[in-house]
Amino acid sequence: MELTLTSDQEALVDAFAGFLAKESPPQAVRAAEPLGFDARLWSKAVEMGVATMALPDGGAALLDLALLAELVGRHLAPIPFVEAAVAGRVLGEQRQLATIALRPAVDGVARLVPAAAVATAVIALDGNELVVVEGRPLPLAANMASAPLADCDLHAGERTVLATGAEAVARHARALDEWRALAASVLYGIAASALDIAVAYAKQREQFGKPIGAFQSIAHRLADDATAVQGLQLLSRKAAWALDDDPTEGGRLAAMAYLWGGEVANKVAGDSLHYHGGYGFMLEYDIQLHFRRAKLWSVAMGDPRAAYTRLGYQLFSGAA
Amino acid sequence: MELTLTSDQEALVDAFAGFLAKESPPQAVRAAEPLGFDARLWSKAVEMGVATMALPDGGAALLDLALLAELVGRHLAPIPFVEAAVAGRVLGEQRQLATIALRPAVDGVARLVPAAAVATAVIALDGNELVVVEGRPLPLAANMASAPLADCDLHAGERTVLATGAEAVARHARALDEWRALAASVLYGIAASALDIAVAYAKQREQFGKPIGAFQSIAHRLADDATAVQGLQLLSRKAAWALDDDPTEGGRLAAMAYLWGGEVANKVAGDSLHYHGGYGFMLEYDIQLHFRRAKLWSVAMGDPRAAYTRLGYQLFSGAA
Amino acid sequence: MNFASTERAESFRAEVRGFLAEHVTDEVRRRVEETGTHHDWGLHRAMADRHWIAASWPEEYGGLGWGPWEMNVLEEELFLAGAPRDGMSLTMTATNAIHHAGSDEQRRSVIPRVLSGEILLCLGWSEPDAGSDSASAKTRAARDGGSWVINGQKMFTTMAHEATYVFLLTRTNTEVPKHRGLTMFLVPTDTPGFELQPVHTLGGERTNITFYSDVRVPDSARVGEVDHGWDVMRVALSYEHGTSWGAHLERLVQRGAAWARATGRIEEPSVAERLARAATDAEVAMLLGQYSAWVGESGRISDVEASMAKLFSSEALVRHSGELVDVIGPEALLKDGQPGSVADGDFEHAYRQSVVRTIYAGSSEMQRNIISQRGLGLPRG
Amino acid sequence: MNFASTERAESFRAEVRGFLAEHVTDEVRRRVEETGTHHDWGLHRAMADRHWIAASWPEEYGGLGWGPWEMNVLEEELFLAGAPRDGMSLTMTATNAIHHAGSDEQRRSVIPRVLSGEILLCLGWSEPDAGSDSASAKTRAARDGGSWVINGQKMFTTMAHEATYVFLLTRTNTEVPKHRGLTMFLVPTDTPGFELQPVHTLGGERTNITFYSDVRVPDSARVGEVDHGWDVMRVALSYEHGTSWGAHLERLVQRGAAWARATGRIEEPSVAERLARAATDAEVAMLLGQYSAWVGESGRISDVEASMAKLFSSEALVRHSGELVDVIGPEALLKDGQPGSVADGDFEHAYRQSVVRTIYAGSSEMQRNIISQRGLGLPRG
Repeated sequence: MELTLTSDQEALVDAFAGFLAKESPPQAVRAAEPLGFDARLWSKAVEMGVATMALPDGGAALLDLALLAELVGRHLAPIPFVEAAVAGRVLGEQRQLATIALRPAVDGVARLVPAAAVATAVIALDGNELVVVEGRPLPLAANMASAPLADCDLHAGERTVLATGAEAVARHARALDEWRALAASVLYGIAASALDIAVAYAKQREQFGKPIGAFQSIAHRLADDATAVQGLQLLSRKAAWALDDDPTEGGRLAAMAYLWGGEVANKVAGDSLHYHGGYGFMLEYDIQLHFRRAKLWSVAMGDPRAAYTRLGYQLFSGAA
Repeated sequence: MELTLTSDQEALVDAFAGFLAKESPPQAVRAAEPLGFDARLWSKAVEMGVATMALPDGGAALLDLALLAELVGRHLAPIPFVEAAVAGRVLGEQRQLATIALRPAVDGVARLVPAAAVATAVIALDGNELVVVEGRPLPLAANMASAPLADCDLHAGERTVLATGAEAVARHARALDEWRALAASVLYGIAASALDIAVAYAKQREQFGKPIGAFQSIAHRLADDATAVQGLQLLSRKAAWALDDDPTEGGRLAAMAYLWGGEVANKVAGDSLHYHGGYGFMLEYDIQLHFRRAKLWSVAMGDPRAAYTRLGYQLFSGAA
Repeated sequence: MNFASTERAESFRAEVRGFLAEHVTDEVRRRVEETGTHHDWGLHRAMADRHWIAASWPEEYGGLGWGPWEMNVLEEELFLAGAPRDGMSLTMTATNAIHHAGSDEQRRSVIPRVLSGEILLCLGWSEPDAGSDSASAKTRAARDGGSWVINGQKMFTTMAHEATYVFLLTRTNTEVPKHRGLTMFLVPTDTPGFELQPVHTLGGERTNITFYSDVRVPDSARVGEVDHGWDVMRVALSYEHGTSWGAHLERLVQRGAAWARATGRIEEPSVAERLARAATDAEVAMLLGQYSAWVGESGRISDVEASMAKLFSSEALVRHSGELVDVIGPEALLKDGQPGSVADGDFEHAYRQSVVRTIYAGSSEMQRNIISQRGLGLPRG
Repeated sequence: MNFASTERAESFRAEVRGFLAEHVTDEVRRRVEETGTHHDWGLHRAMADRHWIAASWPEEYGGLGWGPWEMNVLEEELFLAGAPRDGMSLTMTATNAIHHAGSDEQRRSVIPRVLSGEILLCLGWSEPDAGSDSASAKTRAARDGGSWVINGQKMFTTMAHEATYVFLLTRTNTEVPKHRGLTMFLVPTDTPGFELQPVHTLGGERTNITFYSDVRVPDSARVGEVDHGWDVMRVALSYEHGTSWGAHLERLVQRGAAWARATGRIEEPSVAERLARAATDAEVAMLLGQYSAWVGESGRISDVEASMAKLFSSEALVRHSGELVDVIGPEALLKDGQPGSVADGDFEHAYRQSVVRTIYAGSSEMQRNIISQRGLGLPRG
C-alpha cells in the first residue's frame, strides 16, 4: 500500500484543480443551471486532454480518472467528465460527446440518461444488444440537481450495434463498474467540499458568544462526517485502482464505493446545510448546490437499497 | 383524547408499582437469573390478582394490563405477566401457569417459547390447529436476556385442540396483537427506566470538572432518547386502547408499537450503557440488565425488519 | 384515559376538510409554488370569514374559543391539504403577543384588521449575526423626542412583502446584559426608510431581508415596556410552537403509499418496509403533537412536549423524504410537469424543503436544549 | 499510489495465519470465554519465541523492526482469529512507555522479561472519579525518605491478576494544575498493601479494581520525572491506538455470511442487503485502519487517523452486531452450547461486547474531540 500520489498524478491533479478553480467557480456553476452544462468549460477541458486521456490508448489508469472525478465533484463542474470517460472507454475512441445509459432500456427507451441532454451519442443496453445511438442532444428532463438528464429513444437516431449477447452484457457491466467507481469519486469530491464549507462556517459563525464549531453537537457530527469522508476517499480510490489492478475485487469495491459514497455525500451535504441555519437555504449560499447534486448522483442507477441487496447476493450467496 | 389515568387506573398502577418496588428490586432480578423467574414474586402477584384480572371476566381493559406491563418492564420483574395475561385471554380461564408461542410451530415444535421454561401450559398454532399442551415446565434454553425460554414439543404433553382452521388462525392472530401491545408496554418500561438511570447518572457523574450531562454530546442524545420514550408511551398505550375500543386500528397500532418499542428500548438502553463509560459493563451496575432484556423482547417474534415489511403490505398493498 | 378524538373535534375536522377541498385548489398550490409566497388572500379571507384565523381566541375577542385540541385538528388538516399557511401563522404569532402585551390602542387598531383577514403581520427577529440566538439582536432603536429612530437589518422576514406591519425586535440599551436591552415595535411597512429585498430559498419559499434606515416611529408603536422586549418575545415564542408538524410526514407517507400502490412497487419487500417505517414515525409524530396539544388543553405549559413534537417530526421528515427519493430513483427528482415526473414533483420538493424544517421555529439543537434542560433537568453546558 | 499489500506483509500474513490456526485452539477460546481473561500463556510465549510481542521494535532491542503496516497485518490476523490479546497489548502499551521514559535499570530489569513472554504488565490509570479524564487521578504517592508511599484505588486494572507490575498513575502534587502534578510508577503486584478484586463485565471480560494501601516502593520504581507523569502517559497513550479495529467487524461479517449461507437465509433480500451494508462498513473500517498504519509507516503522527479508525469501526460494530441479532431472531441470543444456538453464541457475544469497544482505549466522545480539534481545527467547547 502506497497512498502518496505519484509525481505524474500530482501534476495531473494540480493542473486540473487549478483549471477548475479558475474556470468553474460557483458563479459559473450557477450560470450553467438548469441545464448543468458549460459548453465553454467542456471545450477547454477537452483541449486540456482530460477527455481523451480516458481512452484505452490515452495512457490513464482508472485511478487517474478517479482523481480528476474527485475534482469535478469538489468544484461541481458542469461537465460530463465521468459520462464521457466511461463512454469513451466503451467506444475506444472519443466522440463529441458520448455518454452511457445506466439502466437497461425498457421498450427501446433509456430513461433519464446522464448527460444525454448535451451528448450526441448515447450508449445503452437494449435487450441483448449494446448499442450506440447518435444524433442531436435530447430535450432536458429538468430536475432538482440541474443535471443534463434526458430520455433517449434508442431507435430515433443513427443506431450502431456494438456487441450482442453475453459480450454486450459483459461490456455494459464493465462500463457500469467504471461508472460506479468514478461516481464514487465525484461523490467524494462533493462530500469533501461540503465538509470544508461546513468546517469553515463553523469556525467563523458565532452564536451565543462563541463559534458554533465549539458546540459539541456540531463538532462531534463534523468529526463523524470527516471520518466518513476520509473513508470514502480511501474506498473510492481503492475501487478505481482495483478495477485495473485487482480484477477479482474491482466490481465488489466499485459497488461498495458507489453506495457508501451516496450515503456519505447526502449526509455530509445535509449536515453542512443544517449547520448553516437559515443561510443554508438561501440560494446565494453554495452549500445548496452540493445538497441537490449529491442526491441525484446517489440515485442515478435507481434504488440504492436494491443495489445493496444485489451486492449481498453477489458477495455471499453460494448461487451467484 | 383524555390522557389522564382514571382514578381506578391510578390506584392499580400505584399498588403494583409499590409492590414491585418492594418485591422486585435489582437484587431480586439478579437472583432470579439465569432462569428469569421468581416463583415467590409470581405467587404474590397472583395473590394480588394481577393474573386473574386479565381474564375476560376479570374486568380489566387491555389498557389496564398495558399499564401493569409498563411496570413489569420498569422493574424488570422476573414474572411472566404478559405471557400469562395473553394466554389467559385465549383460554378464558387462569391456569397455573399458561403461556403462548409467538411463532407458528415447525414440525410440531414451537421454538423458544417465552416463559415455557416455567409454565405448565403452552398455547401454540400447530398447522391449522390452535392447541394447548399441558405438562411440566420445559428445560431452559439459556440466553443472553435471562428469560425463561424453552422449546416445546406440542405432542409431548397433554394436548387439547382449542380451535381449528380460520378460527384457530384468527384467535392466534388476536392473541399476538395483544402480546405485541403488551410487549410494547414492557419495552416502554425498560426504555423509561434506562432513561431515568442515564439522566440520574449524567447529573451525578463528573468528568473534566462538570457533570457529563452538561456536555451537549450526551445532553442532546438524551433529548432524542426522551422524545422517543415519550412517543413510545403514547403509541403503546394507544395500541392497547385501540385493541379494545377501535378495532379497525388496533392491529396496525400494535404492530407499530411493538416494532417502534424494540428500536427505542435497544437504543435507549444502549445509549444509557454507553454514558456509563466503563461502569456500564460492570455486572454490578443495573443498566446491563436493561440492555440484555430489551434485545430479546425486540426479537422474540423474529426479524423486526420482516415484520415491518409485513406491516407495509398490510397497510398499503391493495392486495391485502 | 382514552385516545378517541372528541365528536366536536371530528365534526370540525370534517368541516375543515370540506372547506379546504374547496379553497385549496390546484391553482392556489401552483401560485404558491411559483411565487414561493406561502399565502393566498382568497383562502386567508375565507378562513377569516369563518373566524378560523384566531379560532383559539375567546368569542368576545373575535375567536371561537377552540382549545389546543381543536387547533391541532385545524393545523393537521391544513398541513395534510398542503395549504399555504405562513401568512396566517406568522401573523398570529405576532398578534398573540400584541393581544397580551400591546397597548389598548394597538389592540384596537391592529387586531380587528387581522381577524377580518384584511392585513398580515410579519416577524422581524433574526439578524445576520443572530439566528438561534435572537437575543443578541443589534438593530438599534434610539429615542428622539417622542419618537424612535430605527436602524439595522433583519434576515428571514418572511411575508414582509405582503405584511402591513413588522413585529420588530430592536436593541434599545447596550449597557445591560443582552436579554435586558431589547424593545419590541410594530413598524408599518410603508414607513419611509423601510426597504426589503427578496430572498429565494432551496425549498422554493420566498423570504426577505428587511432594511431599516432612520425608520421613525412614534412611541405608540412600541409593544411592551422599554428594554423589556424579551418578555414580549417569550410570549410570542410560546405561540410559535405548533403541535401538528407530524402532519407533514403523514402527508408524505400518504403520497408515497399512493405512488407505490399505483406503480405496484409496494410489492417489493424493501418498499413496503420503508413505507411502514415512515408510517410508524408519522404515527409517533402525530401522537407527540396531539400530546402537546392535550397538555396545553389541560392548562399546563407544554414547551417540552412541543419541542419533542417539533424535533421528532422534522428530523423524521428529513429521513423519510430522502428514503422516498431512494425508493423511486432519479424519476423522483424530476421537476413537476416534466415527462415522467412523479406525484407532481412532490418528493423532490419534500426533499428540498425538509431540512429547513429542522431549522426554523427553533433549530433541532435548540429543541434538544429545551428538552434536556427543562424536560430532563440537565445542567446547561 | 496503489492499494496492494507488500509481498513481505502478505508473507507475514500467511505465517501469522498458520501460527494462529495452530495456537488459537478451541480449547484456548473456551478457557478465555470461561475465565474472561483475554490472555493465554501458551499463545503468548509462542508469540514471544517468534519475537512477535514487540515486533515493531528494532532488532537490537529484541524486536523485528516491523513497521506499522506489518503490525497492522499481525493485529488484523489476531482479531480475525479471535485470539486473546489483552495481555500482550496492555503489556506493550506500558513497555513502550518504559522503553522511552524509564531508567536504564527499569529497561534492563523489565524489558527482557516482557520480550521473552515471562511477565505481563497492566495499566493502573482509571479511577472511580476519573474515566475519560485520566489526568484527574487522585491516587496519592507521597515521598517518605528515599521511597514513596502510595494510597488509592484504580478501576479497570485489566490483567492485574496475571501481571507482575502495575504501570501506575499517581498524584504527587495537588498544588498545581491537574496535568502537572502526576507521577508514574512501576509497582510490583507482590508489594504488601496491593490488593485486587475481580470485576466481571457484560462482555464476559474479567477486569479488576486494584487497591493501594500504604504500598511502599523505592524511588527507583518511578518512571520519568516527579510531577511529569503526564508526559509519560502521553507516550503510552500514543501506543494505545491500534489500527486494526475493523477486523472485529470483518470477523463478524464473515460469521454472519457463513450462517446466512448455511441456512439459506441469504436468499432473503433484506438479509443480503444487511450483510452487504455490514461488509461495506467493514471494508471502510479496515481501510481507515490501514490508512492510519500507512500514515504511521510514513513517519507522521497518525493520532487523528487512528481516532477515525477506532471511532468508525467500534460504532459500526455496535450497529451491525445488533442488526445480525435482528436478522437471526431469538436464536441468536442463545448461549453457546444450548440446543439450537447459532455460531457458538458468537452473535449474542458480539452484541454484549460491542458497546464496550466504544468506551475503552478512548471513548467515541474522546475520539470525536481529537478529530474535531486536532483534525479539523475546531475550537474547544
